[in-house]
Amino acid sequence: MSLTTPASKLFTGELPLLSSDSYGPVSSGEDVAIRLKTFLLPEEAPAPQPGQFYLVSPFGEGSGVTFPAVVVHFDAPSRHLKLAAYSSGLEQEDPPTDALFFSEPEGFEPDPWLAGPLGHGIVLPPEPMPIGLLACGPQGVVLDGFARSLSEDVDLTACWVRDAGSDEATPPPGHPFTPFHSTTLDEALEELEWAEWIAVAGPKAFLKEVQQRLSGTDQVLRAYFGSDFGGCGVGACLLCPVKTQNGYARQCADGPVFDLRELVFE
Amino acid sequence: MSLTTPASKLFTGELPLLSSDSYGPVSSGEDVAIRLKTFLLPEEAPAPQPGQFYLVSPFGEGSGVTFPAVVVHFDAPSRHLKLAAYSSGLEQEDPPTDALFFSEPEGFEPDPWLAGPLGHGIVLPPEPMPIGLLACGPQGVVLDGFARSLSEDVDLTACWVRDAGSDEATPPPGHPFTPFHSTTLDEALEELEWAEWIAVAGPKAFLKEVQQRLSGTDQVLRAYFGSDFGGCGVGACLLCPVKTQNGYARQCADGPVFDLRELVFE
Amino acid sequence: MSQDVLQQTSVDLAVEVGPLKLKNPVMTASGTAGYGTEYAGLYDPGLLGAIAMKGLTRHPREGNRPARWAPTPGGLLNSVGLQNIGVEAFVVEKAAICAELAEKGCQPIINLACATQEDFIESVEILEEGCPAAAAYEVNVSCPNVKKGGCAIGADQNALASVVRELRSRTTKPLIVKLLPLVTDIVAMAKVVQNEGADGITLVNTIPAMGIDAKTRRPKLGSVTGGLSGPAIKPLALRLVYLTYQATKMPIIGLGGIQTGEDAIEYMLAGASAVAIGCGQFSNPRAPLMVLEEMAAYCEEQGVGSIRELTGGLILE
Amino acid sequence: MSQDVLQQTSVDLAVEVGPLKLKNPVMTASGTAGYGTEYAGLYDPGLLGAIAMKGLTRHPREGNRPARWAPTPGGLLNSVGLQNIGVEAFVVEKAAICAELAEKGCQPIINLACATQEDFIESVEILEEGCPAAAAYEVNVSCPNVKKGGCAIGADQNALASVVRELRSRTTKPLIVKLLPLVTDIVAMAKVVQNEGADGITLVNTIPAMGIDAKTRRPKLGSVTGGLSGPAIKPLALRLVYLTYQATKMPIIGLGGIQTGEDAIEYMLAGASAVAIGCGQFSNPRAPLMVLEEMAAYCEEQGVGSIRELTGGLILE
Ligand SMILES: Cc1cc2nc3c(=O)[nH]c(=O)nc-3n(C[C@H](O)[C@H](O)[C@H](O)COP(=O)(O)OP(=O)(O)OC[C@H]3O[C@@H](n4cnc5c(N)ncnc54)[C@H](O)[C@@H]3O)c2cc1C
Ligand SMILES: Cc1cc2nc3c(=O)[nH]c(=O)nc-3n(C[C@H](O)[C@H](O)[C@H](O)COP(=O)(O)OP(=O)(O)OC[C@H]3O[C@@H](n4cnc5c(N)ncnc54)[C@H](O)[C@@H]3O)c2cc1C
Ligand SMILES: Cc1cc2nc3c(=O)[nH]c(=O)nc-3n(C[C@H](O)[C@H](O)[C@H](O)COP(=O)(O)O)c2cc1C
Ligand SMILES: Cc1cc2nc3c(=O)[nH]c(=O)nc-3n(C[C@H](O)[C@H](O)[C@H](O)COP(=O)(O)O)c2cc1C
Ligand code: FES
Ligand code: FES
Repeated sequence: MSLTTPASKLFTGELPLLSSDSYGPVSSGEDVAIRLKTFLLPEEAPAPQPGQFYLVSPFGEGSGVTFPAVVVHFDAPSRHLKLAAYSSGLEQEDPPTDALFFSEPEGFEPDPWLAGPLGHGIVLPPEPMPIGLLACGPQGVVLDGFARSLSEDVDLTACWVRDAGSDEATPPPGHPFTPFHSTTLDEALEELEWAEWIAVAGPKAFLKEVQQRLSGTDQVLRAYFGSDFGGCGVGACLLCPVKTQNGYARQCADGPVFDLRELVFE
Repeated sequence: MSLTTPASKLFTGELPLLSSDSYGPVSSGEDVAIRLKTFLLPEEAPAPQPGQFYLVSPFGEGSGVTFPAVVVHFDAPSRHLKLAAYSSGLEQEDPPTDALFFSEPEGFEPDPWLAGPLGHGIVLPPEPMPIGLLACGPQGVVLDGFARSLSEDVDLTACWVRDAGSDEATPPPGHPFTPFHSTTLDEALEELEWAEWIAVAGPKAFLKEVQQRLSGTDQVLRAYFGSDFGGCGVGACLLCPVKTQNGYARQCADGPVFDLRELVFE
Repeated sequence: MSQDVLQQTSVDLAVEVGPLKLKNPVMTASGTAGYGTEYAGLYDPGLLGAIAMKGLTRHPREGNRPARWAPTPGGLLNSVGLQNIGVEAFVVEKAAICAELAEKGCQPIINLACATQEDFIESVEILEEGCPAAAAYEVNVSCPNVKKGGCAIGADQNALASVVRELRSRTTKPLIVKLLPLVTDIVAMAKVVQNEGADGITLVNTIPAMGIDAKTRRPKLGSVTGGLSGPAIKPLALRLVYLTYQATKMPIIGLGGIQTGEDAIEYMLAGASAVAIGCGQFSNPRAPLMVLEEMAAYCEEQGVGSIRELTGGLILE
Repeated sequence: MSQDVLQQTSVDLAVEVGPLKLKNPVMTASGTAGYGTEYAGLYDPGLLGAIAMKGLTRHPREGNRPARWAPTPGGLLNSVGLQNIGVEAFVVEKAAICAELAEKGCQPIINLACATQEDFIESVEILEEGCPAAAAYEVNVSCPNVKKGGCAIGADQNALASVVRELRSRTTKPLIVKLLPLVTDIVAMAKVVQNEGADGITLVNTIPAMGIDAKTRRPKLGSVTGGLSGPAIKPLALRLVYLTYQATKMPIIGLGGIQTGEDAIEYMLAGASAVAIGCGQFSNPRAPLMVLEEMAAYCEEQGVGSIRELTGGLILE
């Protein structure tokens, strides 16, 4: 570790927002939509990979409201960076400015600020192998975003699991590939038995459940763990702990993608 | 004093803003304009007099940003209430939300909230007599507002005194009556020698100066004292003291208009 | 409107601060609602559970020189310096207000902020005689805005014990002590007053603080230092209420930065039996009523039949 | 850019915290800038006057269970619980960073947050040997986020005196004590460490506090209580710096809620010789540099030739 980390390793700045798109809801029972935003990334910033994460604030630098958004696509020649995040609480009259959110109250002019890329993103295994995606609830957006970045010849099954709080789950519409399953966790795990590598995203209780059910398999399990996120975003403050078998790791610098088998749920 | 104070004595609520007008600057060397705003006052609110004050917040009830604005006109049949206040710091990039201001940054949608009328306003003497108005700096807006409410046959001279920080003072343009003088304090006091009743508004140092210079006359001197204003606006918190010969009085409930001769400047 | 909401609610809003019974848990904080009538033009203060009067001293006080306030991030800095009319004028001019409030079922609480034990004793004697309608005394040993007095007593366990003991022997009315928040061990101070027979505790007063204007290089307050109130201090106050309740189970009036029903509920969960609204009234003069309505709505939503159940209801696993 | 501004300014930015010489008055606060390199991808930390490392203990600590933070009005509530690698791993893994920072003229300050006097002594002995580049020790007796230790020493004049005395006899490096802010008499505590030969004082650490979620009725932090930082506490911290400076004239590192150059200037006027930025970095990771630039600009505007002149420059009439 040395002070000579290249200045381009991290990037932070107010970025022009080129376009914004949204679809959803992605799961019933909640007022959640997926937002896709395209920014113009300056020359000095490093080229991010799909599945990596940026810390995003819709309120500009210094607002204190940030959360990680997944890279869906980066077009190197034009330097267009497309990120995905979800919006919840859109219907609230008084959006919670002290909470992490990415909604757009009426008349709101976003002032996007990005920092990143963060530590580890979702990275496909080096060898081609059968890939599974297992998403639940709004946080599944990261897998949807990731899936949109994959070429169609990747050997992949994606399952969108019903939100615990509702009877039915809606998969993201207009998904660019099939097969895509909206199902229960039991069905999903059956569906994914053939996969050797699975990326999982969902609330803590969901991750825990998946970890337990798959404890007997030797599938590689990559989990997006992104709750209680806050603080510095660069690994300096230890406000974003995630418990692992080796003690607390940092979501921002050591994650937000971890080996699901190493996570400890208390 | 009893709990049975009629509920209509004070009024507070979010009021529809009907129209907004402004002119200025009123004094050079500062970026100050006068704002005239017309609100629709509900039936249950008491009819205010010109020269009385309302507590105004451009940010809605509960914002904590309030200041007194003078009643310029109240049209009883239509219940149109016109208030005047000044705007300073309009050019600041980052308007001071923790300060009292009434400016409108670009794109700002005011959410007007009024409470009042406050304790004592500027009230003409019961008998007709020669009236003088002596204004200095942005706070002189209260006299300008008051003057606009007077009928033209009031026997009146108004003097707008140069701001200490600049060489020249600009009187409010398009003033509805004459004579109106832009001058130095010496000249103004000479001009106002004939007046038996004088209303004065300006910064503390100015009020103090006027008090000293006129200590030998027997003119009635009514002073608008409205600095360090904050707190409850109803006389409950004692955060708005003004020193008088009888101890501290409350700007909001005992003022904001006082007998200038009774004020003590430390 | 508020009156309707409160009459229609199925929630039992009555609470007890030790022997002091309140028809609902919301009061105004001393020093922010004058002598009880100042907001009467806006709503009927008789609707509240209690009104704490402006802090009184044995003799009238002029208060501190301006500026007496400055805004801070999330808070308000003030230094009124206990400007008040003194207990003697109070019994002449304001005892009738206390009686009128009491008749409406709103408990008038007398906040006493004397500088010495003798002053405390004499003041209570005058009030016992001259203001029979007073429902309780709030013994304020924590005003940060006077050169000597209150704070000195509030920081000294012996002096504090002695004041409470003397007052206890002179009144049967509820004695509630408003403790100094800037102490390392709040529980020790609470136990001192509990042992001397105090009926309850008020937490918190404003917390000693100051503001500086970088441009003029001068203090923002005329008295240089002052006290901080408002949402900025709520996290500090909640902890003091929580620790004191856990250790003593004494009845507590919780306050500091309450602006919404949820804020108030947080204080009750931490251990408060009642709550007070201070500077929250400055941005919304009807805040006490709004908070009360929101508390009732919270109870309805959460199926809480009696609001008393919330006291100390924080879930620790 | 920042580098340019700082090279071009005519203001002499050098300051002294007692024997500790800083090329400029801005440092990062312990616990908010890791072990000195975490922000290196964003700017060169060598530009700052000093970096205070994450609080170290004799042995590694896992830290508190999540949630470790919650936003509050104007502030941030945290309870990291001193998660750190321990002094032994520090000298192996991080001593080189200290040397590299020192070479750039940025003083590496070691924050020690031990639970006992023995741990403090052993830790300093290990660091004296293993981290010669350390510029000073910041003795943290005020961490609110551990069950025992720090705070207990910080609240007890004898324990505090004893720790400072023992460390003083074991190092010639500057000893700076980060005092407990939640005390009634900060001056008394400052005098204790002054008498034992401490070179300076840091004010303030986070202030003990808590958050409650009304809906779930649970504490917001995994450890129930935590510490409050950010703009909300600036008025409290300024007063402590002011009182301590007036009474002791000790060198002070001032912090708490600094986000702008003006905030920092306020601390210097109150009596601070240097300032630190803590959670201000979370919303603006380049805040330390920005604050430094704004301080230089303030001095230029106000005709201040050397920034040192501002210390204690509050005008009281
Ligand atoms: C990294 C990160 C990114 C964020 N991004 C955004 C964003 O883009 N937009 C935004 O608005 N907010 C965002 N947030 C804020 C977010 O709303 C909450 O902080 C976060 O969802 C809480 O996570 P949790 O794991 O504690 O959720 P939990 O409290 O565990 O649960 C959240 C949801 O999962 C469901 N659930 C729980 N258990 C199960 C189960 N067993 N099976 C199925 N469903 C279950 C619940 O019904 C609930 O809907 C983000 C937060 C973080 C930490
Ligand atoms: C009641 C009230 C109403 C307010 N209304 C508004 C509003 O509508 N809009 C808004 O933006 N802000 C408003 N404010 C905020 C306002 O900008 C300041 O708080 C207030 O002007 C400071 O008053 P002061 O008497 O202390 O001024 P001072 O600091 O004494 O002086 C203010 C001005 O007067 C000049 N001056 C000083 N001495 C003299 C002298 N001897 N001769 C001539 N000129 C002199 C100074 O150059 C300066 O321009 C209001 C504040 C209050 C208290
Ligand atoms: C302007 C003002 C005056 C106050 N005067 C008194 C007082 O006389 N006696 C007292 O015990 N507390 C006094 N306080 C403290 C309040 O009663 C309350 O404890 C404190 O403000 C915290 O509550 P808040 O954050 O809701 O304002 C005063 C507070 C303010 C803001
Ligand atoms: C996340 C976090 C971790 C901290 N860790 C430490 C620590 O290890 N040692 C210490 O002395 N202070 C620690 N502090 C306190 C800060 O150094 C600083 O004193 C406090 O946060 C006030 O400054 P601020 O308002 O600028 O954040 C920590 C503060 C935060 C927010
Ligand atoms: S947010 Fe600071 S370490 Fe992760
Ligand atoms: S503002 Fe409260 S008494 Fe005037």
